[in-house]
Amino acid sequence: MITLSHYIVLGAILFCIAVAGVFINRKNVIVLLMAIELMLLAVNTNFVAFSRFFGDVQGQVFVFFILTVAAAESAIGLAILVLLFRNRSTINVAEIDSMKG
Amino acid sequence: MPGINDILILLPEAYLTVAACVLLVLDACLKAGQKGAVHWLSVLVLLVGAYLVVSGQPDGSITAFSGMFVRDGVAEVLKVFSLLLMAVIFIYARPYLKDRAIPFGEFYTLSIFATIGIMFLVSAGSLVTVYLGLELLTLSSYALVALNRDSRLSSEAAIKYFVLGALASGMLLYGMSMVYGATHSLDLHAIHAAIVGAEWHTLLLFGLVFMIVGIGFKLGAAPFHMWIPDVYQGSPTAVTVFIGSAQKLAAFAMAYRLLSTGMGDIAGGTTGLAPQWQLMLAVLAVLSLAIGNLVALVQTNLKRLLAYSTISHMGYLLVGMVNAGPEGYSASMFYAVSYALTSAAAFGMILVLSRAGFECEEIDDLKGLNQRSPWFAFMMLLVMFSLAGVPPLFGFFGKLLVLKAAMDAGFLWLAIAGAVFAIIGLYYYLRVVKVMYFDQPNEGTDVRATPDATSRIVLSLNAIALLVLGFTWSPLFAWCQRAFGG
Amino acid sequence: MSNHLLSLLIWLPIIGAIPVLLAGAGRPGLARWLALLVAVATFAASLALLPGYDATTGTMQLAESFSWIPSLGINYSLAVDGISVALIILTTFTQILVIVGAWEVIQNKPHQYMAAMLVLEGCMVGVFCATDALLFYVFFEAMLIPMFVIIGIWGGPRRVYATLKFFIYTFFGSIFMLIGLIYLYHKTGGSFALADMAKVPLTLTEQSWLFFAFLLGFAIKVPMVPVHTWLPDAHVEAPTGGSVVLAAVMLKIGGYGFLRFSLPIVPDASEHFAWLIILLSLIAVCYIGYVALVQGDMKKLVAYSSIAHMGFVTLGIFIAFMLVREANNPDAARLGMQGAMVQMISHGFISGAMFSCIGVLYDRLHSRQIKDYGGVINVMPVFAPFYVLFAMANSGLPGTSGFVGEFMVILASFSANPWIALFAAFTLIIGAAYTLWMVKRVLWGDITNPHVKELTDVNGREIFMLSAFAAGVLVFGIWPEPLVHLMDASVARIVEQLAISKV
Amino acid sequence: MSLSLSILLTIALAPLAGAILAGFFGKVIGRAGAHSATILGVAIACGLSFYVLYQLVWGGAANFNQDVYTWFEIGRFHASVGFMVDRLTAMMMVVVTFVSLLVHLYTIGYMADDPGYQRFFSYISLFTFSMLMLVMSNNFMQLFFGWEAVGLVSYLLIGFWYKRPTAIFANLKAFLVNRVGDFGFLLGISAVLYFLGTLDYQTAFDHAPTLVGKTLQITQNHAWDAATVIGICLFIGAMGKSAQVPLHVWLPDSMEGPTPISALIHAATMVTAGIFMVARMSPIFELSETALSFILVIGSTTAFFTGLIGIVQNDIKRVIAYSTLSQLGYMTVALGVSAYSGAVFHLMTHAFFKALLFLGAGSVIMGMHHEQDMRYMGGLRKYMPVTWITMWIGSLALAGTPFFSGFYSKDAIIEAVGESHRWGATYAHWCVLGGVFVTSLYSFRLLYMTFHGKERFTVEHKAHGHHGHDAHADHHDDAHDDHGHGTPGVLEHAPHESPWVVTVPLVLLSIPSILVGLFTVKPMLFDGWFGKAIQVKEENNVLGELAHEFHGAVAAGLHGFTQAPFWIAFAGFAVATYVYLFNPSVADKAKNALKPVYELLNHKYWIDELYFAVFAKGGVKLGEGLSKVGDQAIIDGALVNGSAGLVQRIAGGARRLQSGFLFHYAFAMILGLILLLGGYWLIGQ
Repeated sequence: MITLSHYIVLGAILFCIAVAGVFINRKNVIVLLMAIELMLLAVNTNFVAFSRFFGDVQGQVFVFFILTVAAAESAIGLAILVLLFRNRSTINVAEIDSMKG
Repeated sequence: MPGINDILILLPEAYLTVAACVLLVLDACLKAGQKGAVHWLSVLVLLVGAYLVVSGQPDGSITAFSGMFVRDGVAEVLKVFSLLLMAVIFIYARPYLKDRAIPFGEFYTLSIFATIGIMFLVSAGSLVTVYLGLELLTLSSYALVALNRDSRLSSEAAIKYFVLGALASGMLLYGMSMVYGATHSLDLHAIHAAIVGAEWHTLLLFGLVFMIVGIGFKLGAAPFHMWIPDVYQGSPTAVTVFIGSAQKLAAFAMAYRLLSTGMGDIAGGTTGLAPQWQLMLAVLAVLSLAIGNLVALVQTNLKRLLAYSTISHMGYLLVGMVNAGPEGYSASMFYAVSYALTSAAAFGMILVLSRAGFECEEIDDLKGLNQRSPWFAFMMLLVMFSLAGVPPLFGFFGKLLVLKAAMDAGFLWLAIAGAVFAIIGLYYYLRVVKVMYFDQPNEGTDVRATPDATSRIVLSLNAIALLVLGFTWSPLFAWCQRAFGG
Repeated sequence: MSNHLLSLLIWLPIIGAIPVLLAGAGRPGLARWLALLVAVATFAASLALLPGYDATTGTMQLAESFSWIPSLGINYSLAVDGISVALIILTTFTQILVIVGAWEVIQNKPHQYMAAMLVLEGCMVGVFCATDALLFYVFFEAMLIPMFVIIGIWGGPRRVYATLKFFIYTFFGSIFMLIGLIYLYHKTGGSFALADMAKVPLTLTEQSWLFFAFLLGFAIKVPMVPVHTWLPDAHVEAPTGGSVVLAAVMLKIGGYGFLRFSLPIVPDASEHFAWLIILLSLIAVCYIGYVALVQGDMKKLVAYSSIAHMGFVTLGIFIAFMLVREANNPDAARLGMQGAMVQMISHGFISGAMFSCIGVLYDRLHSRQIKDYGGVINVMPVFAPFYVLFAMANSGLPGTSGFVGEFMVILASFSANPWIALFAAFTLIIGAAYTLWMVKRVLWGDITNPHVKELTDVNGREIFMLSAFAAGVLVFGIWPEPLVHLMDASVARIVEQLAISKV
Repeated sequence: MSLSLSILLTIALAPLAGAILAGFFGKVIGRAGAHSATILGVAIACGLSFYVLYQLVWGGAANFNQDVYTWFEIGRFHASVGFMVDRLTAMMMVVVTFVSLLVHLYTIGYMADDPGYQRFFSYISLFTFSMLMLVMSNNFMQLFFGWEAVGLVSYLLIGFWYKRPTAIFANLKAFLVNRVGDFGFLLGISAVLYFLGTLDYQTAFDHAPTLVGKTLQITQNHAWDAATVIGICLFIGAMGKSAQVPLHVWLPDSMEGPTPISALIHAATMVTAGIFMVARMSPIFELSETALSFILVIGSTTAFFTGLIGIVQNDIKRVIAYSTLSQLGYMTVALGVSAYSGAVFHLMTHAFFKALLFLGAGSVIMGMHHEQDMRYMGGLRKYMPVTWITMWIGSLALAGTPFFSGFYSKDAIIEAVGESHRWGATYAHWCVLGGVFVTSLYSFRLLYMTFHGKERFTVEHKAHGHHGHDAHADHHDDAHDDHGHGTPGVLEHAPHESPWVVTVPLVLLSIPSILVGLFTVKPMLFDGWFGKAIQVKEENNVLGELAHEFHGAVAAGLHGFTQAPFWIAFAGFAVATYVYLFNPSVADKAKNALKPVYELLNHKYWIDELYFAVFAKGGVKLGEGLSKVGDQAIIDGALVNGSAGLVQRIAGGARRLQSGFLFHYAFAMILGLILLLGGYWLIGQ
């Protein structure tokens, strides 16, 4: 029998993976974008799970919004990525440090 | 069932959305020579928007779309000021954009969309509205930061801003999901009610923490401040001024809505989680004051310097928030407004002093400004002393109020920390004045104000306002107090 | 008009600064004359205080007040008592001489210099008549800005270090005072009015904290040992006018602050820590005296002597507690405090005059080093007598105003404790030593430095300036009664308040 | 008929007016104008002073005591400027103005060609004013004013020739040493105010008896008698002004000033202010045996040991200076045995003959073209007879020859000491007796070395001839050094008698030097002439004792020949005559025989060296130490700039956190998140 807590834990695990992906990865910006997507998915899992178990629809509505925004977000993200590559011909995270201090 | 009067309630937003689209199309149709018109149009659009906000303002607060959209005093104040600020910013930006051939249309439309985001954020009545407003704002900002297509710094700033911003909003959402899980509701008032009733709830507190991370990021409070210096420095100054001023109003609104409306405040015994978030904000405040003021000491780039000063100022804003009562909110809002005005002038100065092929970004570029153009040196002097919080300038009274608010809530140690860091902060503001007044001009560069008359006049007015408001801030503060029913 | 006299005194110079500024670098002559006009007008207006103020009662008078920030109960409220009147007139008087003194000396952007001076004047007058703590604080801080600029632009080689040190030092002191004021604001239930603050009861612990908050603010301004080190640097680097205002008026604000804040608001803590202040004051007299002795830079020497003389001000103020509460000798307390007040005024004249004299020399030889001079009297026979007179006044010669205050304070402190009087009286020796040794090395003797030969004697403008100072020094030295009478009733009131405990 | 305020004001202000005229308008009114203005002023003062004295003594006028104006009024404390004139005051006024007048006259000749002519007249008139304010005062505040004012003028006059390093060293020294005295004096005044609650003489004296039994807690377990504290503190002031050991060091150096000043200020008037003050305060001093013993010991020490130094001096002015010190010692001794009127009496006689001696010396110096060293004089009597005679008169008076004024005053003092049983009286008695020998020794030594014996100078007529004493015009840079001209003992012109403006004062002064004692000794010493001005307790009244065996001045004079002091003085005379007139070689033999003693005296007991090393050098060292360590190192270095530097370093470190790497930024956010979670977790538990 799968209880709410299973979903919560799943969400938590996904979230942690995503976060880890953001600060452990030092190679490629695209991985960051994926990590962010994953994070949003973790959130969605939570919302869906909650709204399912409370029998309350608001959560699922919110999920739709999140999905939409996520799409726009990754669009912009990729656009910036392209720009970045054009200007510096690299998308290696470890090389993007011309501003510091 | 949403009806026509729901639309009427958010008339300003609706109007702006339409106007933005129109401008977008118009810009596409106009020939290169005529694009100047877009500038004036968009300024006009914003002013009309501000008028709509004030004119349609109900006394007390009304909601639309079953409480998702709130229109109250807080929303009014913040909207009016963000719209006016945007208008000012547009005027500052014009010569800058012209000189660098940055496309007008995109800048104006994106900025206006961002403004709409701010407006939704400030009148958010539910977690959904908060999130949507926030994203509308941030997504536009990402694009704006990257607007200067051929600049390495600009794109680096954009990617940093984007990744961290996304991370932050992810955390915010995660927090929201937990709050939703704990309270079964997305409506802030409902959440509030639920919390006040509820007993100790781990999920809720996790949610609170995650949301505070989101808020902290938006404010740029340490340790969620890392993006600020790089983004301020990297993005085109015309955009920096927007991020540095108007967005702070939005950030304050977000904090207020989520924490006070949502998580409960001290006023009227409905404490809720107030004690918890008070303490967390206090910690963030001290960290921000420390990091901001200390690192600013060793900056040589003016934009970075102002970035760190922003961090410290957000610290002061939080010092006020810690009060967790109407008095504190009004103080913080007053502070946010005063800071937004001041930093608009500060960045405006950089814009006005820069020109094609010369970014007046390094502090040393200001050397001997008093010999070159005494007037603007004096204006900058006003700005710096206002930032430093030296009376009789506007900035001082903001500090006074937040410190007072913190002491009301019994956070004397916080007030003292604020005082101590004010002393440290003083030094780098004075350094700028010193460079302008006491140093001899560099031989190579000669700093001249842009010929563009409008921006010169508006900048002067903006700076002088800091002095005048120092004596006449009473009505403004009263307005802030009214907004919180004080 | 008369009921807005104080506002006039504050805003006339500040508003007057605008046309001066607008006169622009192009028309320095116009700027100078405008500035002089404004300064003289302000002085004339300040004289109207004398008939307007009734010295017999010593109450706060000529009050004007309107609600500034109604929602916070902050008022723009002004009033003066005898002490304020004396200090205000000192301020306006000094300002004229400063502007005259800067006349053709300041060549770089004279309009900005004059404007800054006028703004400074307005702020200082504001401090002396504010009866609302926040208003006081605003003026108290605002005056730093023009002074910062004055030292920074027209100062000497190390001006940047000096002016930053000056600003941050002072700001450091006052910010804690602000915290204290906010705390009191709550205690009074939402009022910054000094009168209310004086009424509110406070425990000794609260008072002690507040006392040190105030102490930090005012001790730095006075300045007292050990927070005095900004003063020599500021003085040395500041232009002559800056030094004159700094020494003649700004330092007094510290002493004035003690009277307006520490004494009435935290009397018990003040009594409790009076020994500390007295100790520091005596250290100022002796320790600083020796430090002054070995200074090679005339301005530094006079700066240190200012610290030593201000020691008498703090001594006279805080000796009162021992006299009122322990020796139960209120008249002696009045004597001591009156001495402190007279000392403030007279030090205004004397230090102003000394710095003007040094300025006169500096304008000619562009050196403040004592060793560069010697035998000046041979070439400046008109200047020399002034210099000797002010030096004598500085070493407290009877017949000059410098004697009166110290005399009173020493008399009073003997009644409190002979040892205090003993150390205080040491100034007779050390004060004469450092001042006259400087006179010996600068004025007397044969000319050794060839440049000294080229020195030209003082011109009419300088003679006017120095004579005005000399008049002040002599008149109050020979007949202090008018000055004493002007302040006596007010001092008496303060002393009466001291007797009343707040715990 | 009583005294009117207007008269007294005129007396005080006339010299001031003269001073102002000569000082500020010297250029306008010229030399003649300057000296006529000042002399007129002083003459008026002098004439009126005589009138006042006449009124008080014969005119039966009541004592005058009235305020002129209020200086300050605070609560019950009140200070004012006013005059108190009784016989004591009147006598002082006469002495001051009379001597001052003669010195003014004398100056016309002495300073004839000095460029600072007007300035000089202005100074000495100003001095007269200050001195009058001092003696006429009716309260302590004004007394202190006059006290320091005369100090100021003395400072200005000692440094009159401001180009001479020695002069400007001497005037600084004089002022500072006096300040040490004033330091005590001011404390004394404070004590008076504390114990008696007033600064007014009359009130203070009326309440003086209340001092008895009052004490001052100096330390925890030690309380001092009030009268003693007041007395000693006030007397410290007198020690400064009247150059008593150990504060005597300034007076010999003050000889750097022009000779008229030495006569007026440093012999006749200012230095006696201390004596006058103590006499004036007799009602207070009478209350403290301790204080009086203190005075007695100090005075007798000064009287004898400073006199000794006079024997080995070769500078004619310095010999007289040391003699002045020693005579001041005598007066102090008199005060110490409560013979106040004796002190004041000696003060008066001394004023005349010492002024005479100084002016005479000045005349000699002029005649010798500013040669002051007696070793290059000798045999001058045929060049300058008037000076010679008058100097003899002065010296005889000084040595205490019967019937001369000095005899009466000094004899009275010696006998009074003999009568007294106060602690230290015996020591004092020996000192004063020894002093008599010393006095006559150096007096006659001076006379012989100067006027008698063979000439020890040569006259070479230089080509460039400026005539006579207009030497000081061109030479005034160096001409006033102790050895005026390049080679010592070589003059450009033969010595010559001084002009009448110089000799007339000498003659006028020699008259009272001879006669004044004869006529005034009885009333002043024994008939209570001073009335209430001087109050002596019955048991202390030594003069009262003497009065019994006093049978008129002439008798006393004759009696004097049979007394010890006369023979001691005669011994001194004999020794001097043998050594310095007949057998000068003995002097050098004695010098070598008594090498250590000679060195000791020649170096003035090394006191100057000691003071300079300890106070001057030591003070500067201390100051440097405090300045370097205290201000620069600790406060500024460590605290102020130290903390600033610390902040800077921290900032430098904090800046490194901003590494520029995305993942660090993200990591920071995560850390923040964890921090908050952990923080709240702790609160949760």
